[in-house]
Amino acid sequence: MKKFLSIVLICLALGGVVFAQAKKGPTLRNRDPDTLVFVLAAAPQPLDPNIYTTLNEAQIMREINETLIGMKSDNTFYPILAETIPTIQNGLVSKDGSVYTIKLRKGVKFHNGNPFTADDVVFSFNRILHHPKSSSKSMFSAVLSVVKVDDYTVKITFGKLKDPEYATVALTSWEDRAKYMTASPYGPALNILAHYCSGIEDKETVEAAGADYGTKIVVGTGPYKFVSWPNPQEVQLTRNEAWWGDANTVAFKNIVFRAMSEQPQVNNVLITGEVDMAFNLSKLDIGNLERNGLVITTKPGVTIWYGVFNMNSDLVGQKKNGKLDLSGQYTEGDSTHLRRAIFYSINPVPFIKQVDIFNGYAVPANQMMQPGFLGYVEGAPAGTPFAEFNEKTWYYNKEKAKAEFAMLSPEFRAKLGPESVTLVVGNVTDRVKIANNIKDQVKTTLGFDLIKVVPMVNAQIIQQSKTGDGYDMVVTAWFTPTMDPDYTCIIYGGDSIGTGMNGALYNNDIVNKNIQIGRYSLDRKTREEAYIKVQTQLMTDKPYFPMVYENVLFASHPRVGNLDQAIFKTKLVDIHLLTRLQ
Amino acid sequence: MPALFIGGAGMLSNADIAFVPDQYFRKGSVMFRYIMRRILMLIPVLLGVTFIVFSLMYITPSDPAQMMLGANASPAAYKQMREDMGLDAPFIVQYGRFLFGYKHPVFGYKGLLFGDLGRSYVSNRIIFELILSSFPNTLILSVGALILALLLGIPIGIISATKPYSVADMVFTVFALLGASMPVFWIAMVLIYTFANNLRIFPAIANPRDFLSLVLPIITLSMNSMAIIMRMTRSSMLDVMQQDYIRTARVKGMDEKTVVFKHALRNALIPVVTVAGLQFGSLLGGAVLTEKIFSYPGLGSIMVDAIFQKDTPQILGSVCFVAITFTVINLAVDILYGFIDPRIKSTFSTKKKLVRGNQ
Amino acid sequence: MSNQTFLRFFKRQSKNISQFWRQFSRNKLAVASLILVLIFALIAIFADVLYSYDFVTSNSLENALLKPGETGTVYFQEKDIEHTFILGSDNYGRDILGRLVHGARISMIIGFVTVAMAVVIGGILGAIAGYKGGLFDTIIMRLTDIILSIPTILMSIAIVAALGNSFFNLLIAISTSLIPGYIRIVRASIISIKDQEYVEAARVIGAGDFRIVLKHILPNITSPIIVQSTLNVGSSILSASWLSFLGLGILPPKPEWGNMLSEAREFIQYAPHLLFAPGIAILLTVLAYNIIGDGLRDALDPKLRR
Amino acid sequence: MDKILEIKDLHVHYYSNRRTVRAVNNLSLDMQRGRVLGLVGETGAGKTTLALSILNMISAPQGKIISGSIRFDNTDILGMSNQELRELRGKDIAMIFQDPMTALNPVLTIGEQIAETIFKHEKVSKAEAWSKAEEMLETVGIPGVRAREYPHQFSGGMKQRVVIALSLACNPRLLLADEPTTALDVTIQAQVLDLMRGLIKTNNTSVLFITHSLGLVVENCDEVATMYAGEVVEYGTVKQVFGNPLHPYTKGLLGSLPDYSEGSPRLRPIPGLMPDPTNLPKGCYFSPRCPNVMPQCHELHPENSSIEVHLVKCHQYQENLHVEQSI
Repeated sequence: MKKFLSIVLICLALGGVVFAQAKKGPTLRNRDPDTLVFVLAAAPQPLDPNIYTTLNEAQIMREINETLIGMKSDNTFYPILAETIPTIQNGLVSKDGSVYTIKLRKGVKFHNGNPFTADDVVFSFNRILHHPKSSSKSMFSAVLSVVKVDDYTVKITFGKLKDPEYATVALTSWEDRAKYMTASPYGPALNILAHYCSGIEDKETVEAAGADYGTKIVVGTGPYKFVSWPNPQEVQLTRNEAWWGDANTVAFKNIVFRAMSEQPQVNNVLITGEVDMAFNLSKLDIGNLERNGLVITTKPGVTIWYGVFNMNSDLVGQKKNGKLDLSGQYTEGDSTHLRRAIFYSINPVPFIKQVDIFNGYAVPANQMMQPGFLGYVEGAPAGTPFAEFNEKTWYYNKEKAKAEFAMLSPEFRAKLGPESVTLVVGNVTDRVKIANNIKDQVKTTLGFDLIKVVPMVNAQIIQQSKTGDGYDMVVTAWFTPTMDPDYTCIIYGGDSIGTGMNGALYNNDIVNKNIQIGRYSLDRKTREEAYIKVQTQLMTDKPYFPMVYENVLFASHPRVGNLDQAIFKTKLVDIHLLTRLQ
Repeated sequence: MPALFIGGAGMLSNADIAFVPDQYFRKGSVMFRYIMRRILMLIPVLLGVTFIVFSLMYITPSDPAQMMLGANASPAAYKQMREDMGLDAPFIVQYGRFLFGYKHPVFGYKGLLFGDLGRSYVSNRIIFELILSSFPNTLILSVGALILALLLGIPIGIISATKPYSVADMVFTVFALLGASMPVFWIAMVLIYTFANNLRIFPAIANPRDFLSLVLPIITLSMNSMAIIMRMTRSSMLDVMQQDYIRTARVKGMDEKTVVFKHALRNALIPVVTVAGLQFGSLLGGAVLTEKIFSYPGLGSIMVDAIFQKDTPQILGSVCFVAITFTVINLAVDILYGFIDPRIKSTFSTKKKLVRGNQ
Repeated sequence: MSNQTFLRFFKRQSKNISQFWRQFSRNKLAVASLILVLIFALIAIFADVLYSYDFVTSNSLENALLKPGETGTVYFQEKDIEHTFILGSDNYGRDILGRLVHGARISMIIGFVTVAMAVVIGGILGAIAGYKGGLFDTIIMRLTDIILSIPTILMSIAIVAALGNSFFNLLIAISTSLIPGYIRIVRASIISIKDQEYVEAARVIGAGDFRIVLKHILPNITSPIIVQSTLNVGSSILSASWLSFLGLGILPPKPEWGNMLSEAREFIQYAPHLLFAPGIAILLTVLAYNIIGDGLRDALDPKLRR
Repeated sequence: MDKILEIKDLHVHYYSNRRTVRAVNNLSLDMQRGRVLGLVGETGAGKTTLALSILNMISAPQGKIISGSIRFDNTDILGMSNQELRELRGKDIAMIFQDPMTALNPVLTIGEQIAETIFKHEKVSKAEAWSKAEEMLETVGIPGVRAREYPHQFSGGMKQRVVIALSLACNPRLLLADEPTTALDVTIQAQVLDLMRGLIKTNNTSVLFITHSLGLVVENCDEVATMYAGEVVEYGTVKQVFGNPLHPYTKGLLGSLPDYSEGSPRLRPIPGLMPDPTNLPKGCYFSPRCPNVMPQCHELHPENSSIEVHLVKCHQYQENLHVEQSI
């Protein structure tokens, strides 16, 4: 019995140790103070900006490879490798708005000492557009040609397909582009030139390195240079003392990027001070991070969480005699009513508050466009479909939902069994949680368990979205790295049916026409009007339900400063802008 | 390794021994032939492994072509990419390419039979290079865990066996089994929370170059093996302590320490060696979760990522590598076994008795 | 005839049972574990009586993250109910105790079904390999080697990733890795027994294969299979939990201990009670099965019998 | 003659699951120095338990010596400390087990196993112990060079020779031979026994020779004791017991031996089985099987009756000590 008691005591003591709270802030124990440790959400792909595009390597590459034009955190452009921002006013953009003449900064050298010239620019754009592995082809598809004028001048011409039919042709060379495209002004031209994928690479090095470029050999002109990549989860950079900018303003001598996929673990290592900065935290316990002395930075982001109603679905779609019917004026059938019933049953505000989903770091979305972008409709102006929107309850309206549900024909109603509407969602915890919340809200509002949540691998969702088979609804998110509305329009443009991005198979001529206007015009006013028309039409047809705009959220070690300038809405950080406070 | 091997280990090991040929060690050449036979036997096994893994990967709904293209790729570009990657070919053609090679300027490789699977779809690194660079890290973790498991498991097993059903036995059994009864990630979380967050003794990120940071992952990983080794030691020890030669030793007037450590332990450890070998194999494959939690750069996390990303060449290469390692370790254990146990010849010539004896 | 053979088989077994029980009950820990498992089994069987399934799977966000013992108002089936959350509530305001109770059912199903599948498939394959020998044996044993050379975790991940995330696929994934163990046990026993004189004798007097298997081989393999199965029930429950950790297990809102634990891991600092309830449930169950398995092994192993 | 071993009123019980196995009951037995005492009885009569009790090796918690005394050369074995016992075992009292196949540790060389005993009990260096071990092997007819071999490299008879060498390595005063030849085939048996006899003679070792073979007793022993259900029911010289068996059980044992003399009746086995040691009958333990059973046999447990040095535990002789003379 004594033995037994002693065991119990040992257990209690162990338990005590587990919950012993030692309130210490993050330290720098065993760590080089000159090194900034930055957490990435997953192992980065090769550091080859022309080819790889995910956020993880983008964060690293933007410190190594510079773009011609940059965008500040307030969305204004500034020249990096270009000497000036080309505009029609300064004559560097042709009158028709299609040709951009870029004067390159002189005296810039790559990390290995090679000079930066127009050849490198032409080479880089060629890789973006024509390398078989390139993943940013579509983002840069409006580039018609990039031509070297002299060593320090290039001409970039934008354009569009001569005929939309040519969309089925894969353009694999400049010749193809010249053959199938015609010059045209391009609205987001500066945005894509400022996008990290157009980071300029050294032609000579890339050609010599072959397939090893990006993993073993990485060269750029930026403030940091590549040191080593000892394992897939860790990349080390060091300050480029020969940077054309002022290397003395770069506060941290070294950067270590570490991939960590376990979010609770990210919080742990932030608290212990093993890392300096992270965005893929567990949002749940931000309070605990703050109590432990970490600095939380949050700002509105460019991620929109939204739901999709499949227009091709018999239950919630918009079909007439078996064909899509979205010509602007459509007959309201049973599926229209059910779609609206579901729409009005949803209320994203609770999941914004919910600690394990957004935990308050998001705002309700009133439309399918991110705030601050051209064409974004502020608030809930009367006389528009946005008038129903309310910051507190979103578009949620129990009476309306029930009324729409009551309008269903008895035959249609009889067809609806429990869990008959399939809601497909990416196989990621957060998304499944949101989908389950929606299921629950519809059940509570309509008093009928209508929705079945089916988690799927993302690729499978994209595959099904190409044809619109096998699902009625999708919950997903969109992220606009170019900071231009045109890129958000991909998700509802008729021309992206078949790419899997337009999961609703929404194909409304008014919308399509205005997207085209916005895309191929340089005039702000024209573009803005076009995009407002797009949004108004979208919220009338309701093929989508915008849920929330997710904030960008960073936690950082108290020694890291100038966070507001350095952190972007795109979740990227200009690490060379950070300062050291301790 | 997760708990899947618990308990089975003892039985598996003996069944394993049973197919060792009778003439083991009788002549040097027999031994050599035996090793050659085991290596030859590896070939159908490896082919089977690749076939099963390839089939599983083939039906996995992920799409590397889509992933490579990024968002909003035009259908034309997508079709082009699938063609380039060879993903549009029928199943058997694709499998054949993995074995015998695929010709393409960007995605081509010589084939598994020629030791080249090209580059990973995701990381664009040469597959075997990545495996070879990350394998030592996993090895460090596994060897550390095995050593810890042996250091703790064997003494606890001995103590439990010398006093079976006593309070000490029960306490030790429960403590050892606790480790094997908790989900690995839970152990890891509690360890991190306690020792990294609150006590600040060990870091929460593991790094192969820093011994201190390896402590928590090694403890986490070794829990399960420790329980298995402890139980194997205990039951083997219990068995041995019943043997006549132990009584002989006592009758000779040997003190209890000599009886336990000289006479009993040496016999009891023979099956433990086999189990330790099997455990080592499973630790190598089983470091996956530990690596993931401690964001440790090992082969395990590469393999899991490869499965999720449908990085078929990477996963095929890695699994083959692990299978070969696993076989080599088992072979080494079998050979080692012969050196430890002088009876090996007679044991194998009466293999039926051995198998029956263990049921 | 077969009926009679069965009867005789069980008669003989029942004689052994009292002897076995005497041996087993010496291990107090194992007896305690057995009682615990039986209690959990009862809870699993009567889960619906204790808590309604709809209740434990419906969200009620206003009651989210209540501490153990707190009371809240739940809107359930069109009316408000006063409810005391004995073990608190999770991030969706669902009763943790209720979810544990229903989780017990799912965990038990996972444990037993995976093992049953593995025993049947492994047993049949092992019997064919051992009894028929020759080509059958070679093929089946190579298959076993193949499965054993793929790390268990990866095999399970790959199966779930390939077949999709469903309850049945989870069962397949877990039980695949258990099968080789049974093939080997059964095969080894059969090989060791089939040439024994008494089996030869039985064959000489014209006993059929079925009868031989039932009368001579089955009794010899039941003990190791029972031991192995008991241990595997625990390990299956664990496997399900780490598959949940990787996002491949049973998905919420279905209450399964593994996914409860996996979801709760974010709450270790914020609401530890979320983490401890399912953690301890898994721990106790798996521990109990392991101890029972060890106890069975000791009790069924004639070598250790005194 | 002086007694090397005196056992008085020994009770040994084993426990399993609330049941008590009464393995040795009220056993008294004396052994003379330099003599060979045969102990015969059926399997389960408690012979091996007795031998282990003499070494005080009944291990708790399963078994326990309840009462009685065992005096070896006038020292009380049961009162000895563990340390004293370890010095006694192997040196003063050695034991040979039934099965040579399992009595030797398979992972140690036989030389090691013998030398270890010598090193433990005699003040010699390891090298001396080793050479003495080789000598011992030579004595039992095994070349000394084979000391470096492992038990599995020897045949059964050779192993038993090794065991004998092992047990006689320290010149014990008392040797407990527990069915030393049962596991061997007949020709080997004879060789091993010859060897044992010779060694015992030269060393003047007293031997407790446990067997169930009456033939071996006649050949090898000076005295004989018959054991039944944990007690000695008859004791005397070989001549006395075999020439004139008194106890019905001994008679039965002798009767169950095949007799090849002409006109002898057929083999007569003793009917019935040994009583359950957890549930011994009241009165005489042999009463359920006894052909000459009397009413008091079921009630009273018989005491020793002595006819000179010929002891017997039977009511027949207690009633009338002279009855046997009339038989």
